[in-house]
Amino acid sequence: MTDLLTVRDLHTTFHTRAGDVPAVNGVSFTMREGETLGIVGESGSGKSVTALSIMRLLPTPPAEITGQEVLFAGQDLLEMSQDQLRALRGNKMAMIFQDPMTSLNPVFKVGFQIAESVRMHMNLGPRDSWNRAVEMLDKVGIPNAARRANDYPHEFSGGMRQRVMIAIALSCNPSLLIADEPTTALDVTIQAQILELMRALSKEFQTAVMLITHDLGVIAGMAQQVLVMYAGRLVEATDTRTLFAKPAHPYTQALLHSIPRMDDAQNERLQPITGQPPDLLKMPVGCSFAPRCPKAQARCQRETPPLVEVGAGQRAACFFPY
Amino acid sequence: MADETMLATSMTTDALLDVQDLKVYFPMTGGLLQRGGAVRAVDGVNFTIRRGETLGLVGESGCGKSTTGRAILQLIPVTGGKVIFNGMDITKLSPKAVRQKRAEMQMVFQDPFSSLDPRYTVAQIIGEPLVNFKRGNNREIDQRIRELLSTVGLPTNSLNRYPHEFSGGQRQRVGLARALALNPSLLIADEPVSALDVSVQAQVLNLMEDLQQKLGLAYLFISHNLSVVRHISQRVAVMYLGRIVEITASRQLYAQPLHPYTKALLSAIPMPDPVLEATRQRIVLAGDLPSPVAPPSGCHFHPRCPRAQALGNPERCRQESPTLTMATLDHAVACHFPEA
Amino acid sequence: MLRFFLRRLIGLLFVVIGVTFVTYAMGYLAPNQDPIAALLGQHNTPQAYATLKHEYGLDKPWYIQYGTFLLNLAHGNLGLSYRYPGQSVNDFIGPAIAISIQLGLSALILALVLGIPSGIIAALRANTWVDTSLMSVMLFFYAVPAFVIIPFYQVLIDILVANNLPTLPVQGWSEGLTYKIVPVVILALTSMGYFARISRTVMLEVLRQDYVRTARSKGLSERRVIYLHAFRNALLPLLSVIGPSLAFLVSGAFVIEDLFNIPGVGGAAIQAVANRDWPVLQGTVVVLAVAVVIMNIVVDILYSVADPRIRIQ
Amino acid sequence: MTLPNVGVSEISTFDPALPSDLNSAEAIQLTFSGLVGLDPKTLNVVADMAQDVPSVANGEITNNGSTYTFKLKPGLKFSDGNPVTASDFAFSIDRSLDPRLKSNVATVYLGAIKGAMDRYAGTNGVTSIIGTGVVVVDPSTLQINLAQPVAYFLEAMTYSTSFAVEQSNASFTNAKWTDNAVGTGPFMLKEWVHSDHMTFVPNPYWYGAKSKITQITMPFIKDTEVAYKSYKAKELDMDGLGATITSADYADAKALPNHQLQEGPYLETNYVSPNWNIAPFNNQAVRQAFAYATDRDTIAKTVLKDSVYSTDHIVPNGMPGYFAGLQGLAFNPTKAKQLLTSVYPDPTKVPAITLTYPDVGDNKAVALELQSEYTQYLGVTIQLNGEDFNKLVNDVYGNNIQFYMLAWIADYPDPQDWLSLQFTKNAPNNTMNFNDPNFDALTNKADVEQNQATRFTEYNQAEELAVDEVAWIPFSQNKNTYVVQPWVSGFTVDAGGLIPDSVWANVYVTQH
Amino acid sequence: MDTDRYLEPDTAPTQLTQEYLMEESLEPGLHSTSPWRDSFRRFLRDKRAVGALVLLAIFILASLFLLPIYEHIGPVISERHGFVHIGPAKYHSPTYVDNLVENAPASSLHWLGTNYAGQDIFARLLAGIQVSLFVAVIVVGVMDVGLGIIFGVLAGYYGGILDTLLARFTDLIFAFPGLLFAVLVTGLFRQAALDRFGNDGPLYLVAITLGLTIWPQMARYVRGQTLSLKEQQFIEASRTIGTSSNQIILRHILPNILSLIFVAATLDISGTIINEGVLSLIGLGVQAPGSSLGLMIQESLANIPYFPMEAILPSLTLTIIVLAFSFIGDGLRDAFDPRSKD
Repeated sequence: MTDLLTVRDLHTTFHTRAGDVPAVNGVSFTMREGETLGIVGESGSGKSVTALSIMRLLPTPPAEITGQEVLFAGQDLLEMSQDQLRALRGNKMAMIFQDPMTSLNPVFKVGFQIAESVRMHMNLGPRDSWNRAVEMLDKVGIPNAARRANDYPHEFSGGMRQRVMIAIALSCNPSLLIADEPTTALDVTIQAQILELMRALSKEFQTAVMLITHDLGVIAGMAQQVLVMYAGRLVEATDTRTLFAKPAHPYTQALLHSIPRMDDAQNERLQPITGQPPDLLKMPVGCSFAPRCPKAQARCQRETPPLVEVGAGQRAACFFPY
Repeated sequence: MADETMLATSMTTDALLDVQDLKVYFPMTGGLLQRGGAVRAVDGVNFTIRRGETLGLVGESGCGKSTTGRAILQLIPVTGGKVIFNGMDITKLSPKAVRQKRAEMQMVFQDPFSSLDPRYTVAQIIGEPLVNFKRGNNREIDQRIRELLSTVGLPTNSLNRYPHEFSGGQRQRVGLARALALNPSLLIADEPVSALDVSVQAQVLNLMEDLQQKLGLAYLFISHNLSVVRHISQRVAVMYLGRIVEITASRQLYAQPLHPYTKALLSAIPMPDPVLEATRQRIVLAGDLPSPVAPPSGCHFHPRCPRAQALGNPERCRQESPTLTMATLDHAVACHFPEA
Repeated sequence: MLRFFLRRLIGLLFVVIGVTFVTYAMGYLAPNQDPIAALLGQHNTPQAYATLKHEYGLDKPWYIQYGTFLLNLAHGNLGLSYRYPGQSVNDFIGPAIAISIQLGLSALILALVLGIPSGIIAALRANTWVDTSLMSVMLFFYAVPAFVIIPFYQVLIDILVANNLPTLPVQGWSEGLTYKIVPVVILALTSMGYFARISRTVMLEVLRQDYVRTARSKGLSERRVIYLHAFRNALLPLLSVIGPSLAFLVSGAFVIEDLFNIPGVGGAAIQAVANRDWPVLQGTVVVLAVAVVIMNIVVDILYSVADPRIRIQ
Repeated sequence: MTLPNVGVSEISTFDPALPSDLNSAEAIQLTFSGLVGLDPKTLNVVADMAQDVPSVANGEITNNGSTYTFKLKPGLKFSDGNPVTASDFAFSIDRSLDPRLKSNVATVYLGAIKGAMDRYAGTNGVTSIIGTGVVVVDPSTLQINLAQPVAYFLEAMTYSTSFAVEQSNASFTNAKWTDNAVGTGPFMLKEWVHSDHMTFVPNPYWYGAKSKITQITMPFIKDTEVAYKSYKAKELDMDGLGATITSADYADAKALPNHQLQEGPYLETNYVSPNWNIAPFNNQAVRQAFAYATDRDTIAKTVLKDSVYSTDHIVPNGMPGYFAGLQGLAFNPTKAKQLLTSVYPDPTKVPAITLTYPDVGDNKAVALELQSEYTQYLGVTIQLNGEDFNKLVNDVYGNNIQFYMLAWIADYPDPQDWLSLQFTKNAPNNTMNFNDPNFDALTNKADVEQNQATRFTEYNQAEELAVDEVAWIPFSQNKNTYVVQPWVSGFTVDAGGLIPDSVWANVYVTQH
Repeated sequence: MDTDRYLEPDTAPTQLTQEYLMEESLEPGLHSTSPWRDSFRRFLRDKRAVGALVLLAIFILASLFLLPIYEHIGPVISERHGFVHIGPAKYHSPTYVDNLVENAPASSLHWLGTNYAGQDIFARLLAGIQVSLFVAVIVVGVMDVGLGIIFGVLAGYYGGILDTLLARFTDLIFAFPGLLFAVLVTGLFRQAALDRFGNDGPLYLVAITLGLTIWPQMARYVRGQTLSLKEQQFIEASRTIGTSSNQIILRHILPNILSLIFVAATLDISGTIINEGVLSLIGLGVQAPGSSLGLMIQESLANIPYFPMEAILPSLTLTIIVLAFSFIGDGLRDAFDPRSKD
């Protein structure tokens, strides 16, 4: 497998009246073709901003995206003009979002919203692009696709809308699909359907998936590689089995222990992480997890630990891993 | 924790709360010329909660679990059935008497941001119930507020701060302190941690557990998160489209679910264990949750029910609404063909 | 659809009965409001007075008078003017309505055509100097009433006339296009400022929406994102403010019609109050109220066309 | 040419039987005409469609002044080419009185004709006065019989209620007939855009000298200032029909080059009137005190910048029967104060006084000046009340108003219109409740007196009584001010504010 | 598990309760800020709004305090109209008519000159501002806000018949085109008002009429806000802790919608001042010799070609006042709802 996406030292800063918010702070990773990469983190950890920065979908200003490079299929996205980017977006790299209720334009038919993308990137006529839209709807499991293509988003349930979003995203056979919390707004049984669908389709279309979620369970079931983010930084990056079997970073460890699990001994006391995630406006010097870290030492409060190899294929940003 | 004994003892005590055939219908009214049906949000719900016990109420969005919680507190008009609290049916009480009764059962809300009045300080928020029920003079109330703050683990310098200065987890603690102010015996917690970050959820869950122990509270813990419910509840009721489909001890439910819906629900939860996930057998339900305005006939679950499909879609599921019946001791299920 | 129209019809009926009854009651309750005496003036003789009073049916009890009015109204007949003997109110306000509609619609269109793009431009350049200066101008026009602008305009015209420079006409309406420019522009200013401000707010709100991000993530051109995806949605709240903004236009038209000597309904209504010409006033009130209600229905229909989530049923 | 009709947004009526206002009369005058008219300079009655003016001398007034005979000019035609005969006039006069028309002026001008009052009210079974009041002797001779002799009848006949309308054209029930009205005047209606303007073209069948004007456009302009601005912007060929140039514009108009401003007396007297029935004006000394305290010269010269004449007369200068030697109650603050203190030693004890004025044109400035004068010279407090003109008229005629400002414009050039119609005990205009039997006796006599000189003397005596006892406090007579663009020649307006038919023959417009 | 430590709740925090304490994120040194104070601080950042507020304050103070002072500034004129010793109290009164100085230019005697009737324009401007403010206070301050809050909150909170009545009444007022209702009422009852209350009568009438037409809109707005506030969980929370409906309205709903009402009211003031101007302009407002900005504009119209300043001064004053209220309204809205700005 070859590298599809290489991100090197990505920084995204929001310039607000209250001050500069370093939402993404030096993130580097690589994604291979066809692979599913999970990014996990709490709200405000910068996982969504990372994805939006790669797509360059953030309004600038207030956002400012800098970095060494973001190579996608050999091209540096950071160097591209908006026109070049537009040719890629929706075509070679597509994205689906958290809230299917608001992510579709309420005033256009879903068929139109799929066909629009197809028509633009695949140079198809109106009829062909519409047929492609119907085909995609059928593929994502919407019954009576030909008829439903003429319906408006509000006539679909949340799960169905997320299917439509997936249809839009996959309509041009992208090599990268970024899914930003695709199931957070859905009920558990619907979440299972959507995840199942994504698994099947990414296999069928040979699409690499960047799956952003706060749910470690979803990561465990979907991803081959995992990135753990905390306060804008990457704190751990490894393959999924290693992460759950042998987490290196104290944050990852704490996270795994703080959530109630279906498979643990029932009523075992949870081990919460003390304190709150840091305010990005007032980032502590040193390791940003240090104030909450049970293992923190003086050095952690002084220096920011770099993301380094701590084991085979396992990188962590901690002076005292494991 | 000595779970078994706890269950055994609580069974011998009287029920603190006994909900009998509770119905809440929302009329769909339009203008002068519109006729409306009714949304059967809660359609004949029965359960009991014993003193000091946590009953988990799980279900997907729109199944009526929050409505049930609110109906118990008489925050919304009850269409039918009884809510017997401490031996008294409170659905028949006057509004004034209901207000008095509410001192004994309190609620914790889902949204830590909208559940606190942004223009009130923490002291005013926590003090409001005390003032309402005239629990002492100013000094006593102030003393009690400080006590409550420490109970929920907030520093005393929070007193004169406003909600917007707190994080979600801290606000939930303020909400808890307010709910505890009147020393209630029942706390209805409506998705109390679902709006919180995962790393903070555990803090609030632990706090709730500690408070229960310390104050002998009973919880009705409403949530869509089965892991959380499993963790905190002694007994769990599963709701689907306004009805309870299964109710039993937590351990029993997760180990041996009888209702096909419960089974599907449990199998849909992703586990944070890649090895397990890779081998797990999943029941993926077909279709969407039907609308509570026009629920399916007979058993509400039958159009999506894998068991009904496996049995060749028996007529009975379509015709007859299954009642909640005891399958084993303390394990009730509403299914014509429960799985053994 | 039928139910929608039936419901709106009942609303319309209520409004018509309401406004006419209030108008009627006011005229009935107010002291010293004898239309016959006003009509006769210096030529008032007991004989003429009695004859006219009978002719206009004013010797009957009030409820008969009002009932007769409603009955005639049901046949589309607004009665006879007191002030203009022998003239039916229909004939009288017919041309006035045509002119007012012309004035109002021209101003509305101008206000929309200028206001909405300004708002969109400001939203796209939010918090830049373009936004600030454009919105300051729009706020000025929104806040400053026509009757304050007109004196400035007249001073300007006088300067132009004094220096033999070309000017636009200072009064009149039907002689030609040049006569219509200034009244329409001045009437449009307030609404233009309003639409610009609303458009900016709405556009900013829409641009924040997830579906706009979705559109961008599909690689659509920025123009398509803004003018198709965002604007189609911004149109909805804009449509819903057009109805109420008609009230603005009508009250603005009162002053404009008065000061530019435009024979529209605004002026007719003011004159009718002064003349105690109840039939004409009733007619004006009914026609204007019905116009406002109808415009609101039209807006509702447009809204349901523009927003697939709303269907008239 | 453009001839604006200023002060209204639409004329009240274009039916000759109906006009009660000058604005309507201006338009009617162009299209309709009668048997007799007025000389633009002297305001004497002259022949129009009649061959001559009836008089005792020419034998056309007989029966002690109760029978008038009119001989029509030969070959008269309506503007549609149909001939005009005596029966057309009989029809027109009878029609004006028809109750269906609801004319509120017909009885004022035609009430003296035998049977007219019954015809108007529909009483005593009178449904027509043709053959009784108006008799068609032959197609070119019309005889009118009066119920009793009245000396001002010919003047009244110059009013449009006796103008000719065509039987096949004029409707009794459909007011819209006037949209296509046919008349006998020098012009005929070409187009009427309601509430906007009227257009007239010369009547090809007009008996008199043809006008050189090929078209008259008559826009309705509500505001006098706007009209003047429009004139200055050269959008109008003239402005000020009906003396509508305001005092604010007067100085400007006076300074216009080429003597564009024409001025002369206008038959309109402005006055304030105290109500004799309401305190404090139930006392003659108080009324006189107010009259003496009225500084007319200041009003005319300072406040209104000479745009009016100061006057203490009731009958205006320029009227036949004007009383040049009248001794009015000229401004005398000392005497005023004396008179008031003779009744109210403490001026603050004077009952509350509200001066109601019509809030148009210069009236507010005058009201403010009067308020200031009465406050200064009499020490009384005056409350002002600016009203819509129509509303004030309604109030004055319908309710007793304590103290009001109004003006009177001649209906026809005879003192009867200024005295008998105003101040006799039951006169419709006696809204100030003037009450003097001597006055009634004098005017009753004069009204029927056939000798013009004797008549006028009697009226003069009556006028003096009304002034002395303070029926009105006249303060100004309007000027007949109007502006005409330099490129218009031969245009004049008479002292009554109308353009007599004969004027048009001389009007022409040069290139500009 | 050791549960003994919970037996004494007020003992010092144990190791386990440490996990609840988050003192470090509470910055103990800083004073806590109430939402009101936050908004105030944000308002102060809006230079345009603060400038408008200062300007408006100057106008208000000038109209209230400068007018009486102005009436004491100036020489005594020895002779006029045969009367001696006329002091500034007279010729600087906004109502004093002096036909000898009509349309006079600005001078040391009449700071901004005089109008067509020789009245002092500066004094009339100040009096006109007073009228505008009086109308604004009565209409918006008393009727708009007062009735709007009472009916809006009650209709929104309780719904039912009151809600229906409000909706119907609002429909009716909305259907009355533009100012027609105000024209109708003021036209018909002006005389009665003058008779009853003298010179100020028409002003009261205008104020009451405008108030009558404006409050239903405010009530509808307040109703909407109440309805959406009612959905907030803290209202429900208040009910669960036994707060009565009246107290919920007083303690939770009112304080939370007050800021929005503030903004709406500020913007309504502009509209009301304009409407008073329109009524004065068509002769239905303040009675001469009284003063109002609309009346001043109306009186100046005939004189525009000759004395344009007589029209420009009141127009400019009105423009400034109306704009100032608009700026303040915008500033308040941004201050109370920071998101609205962008």
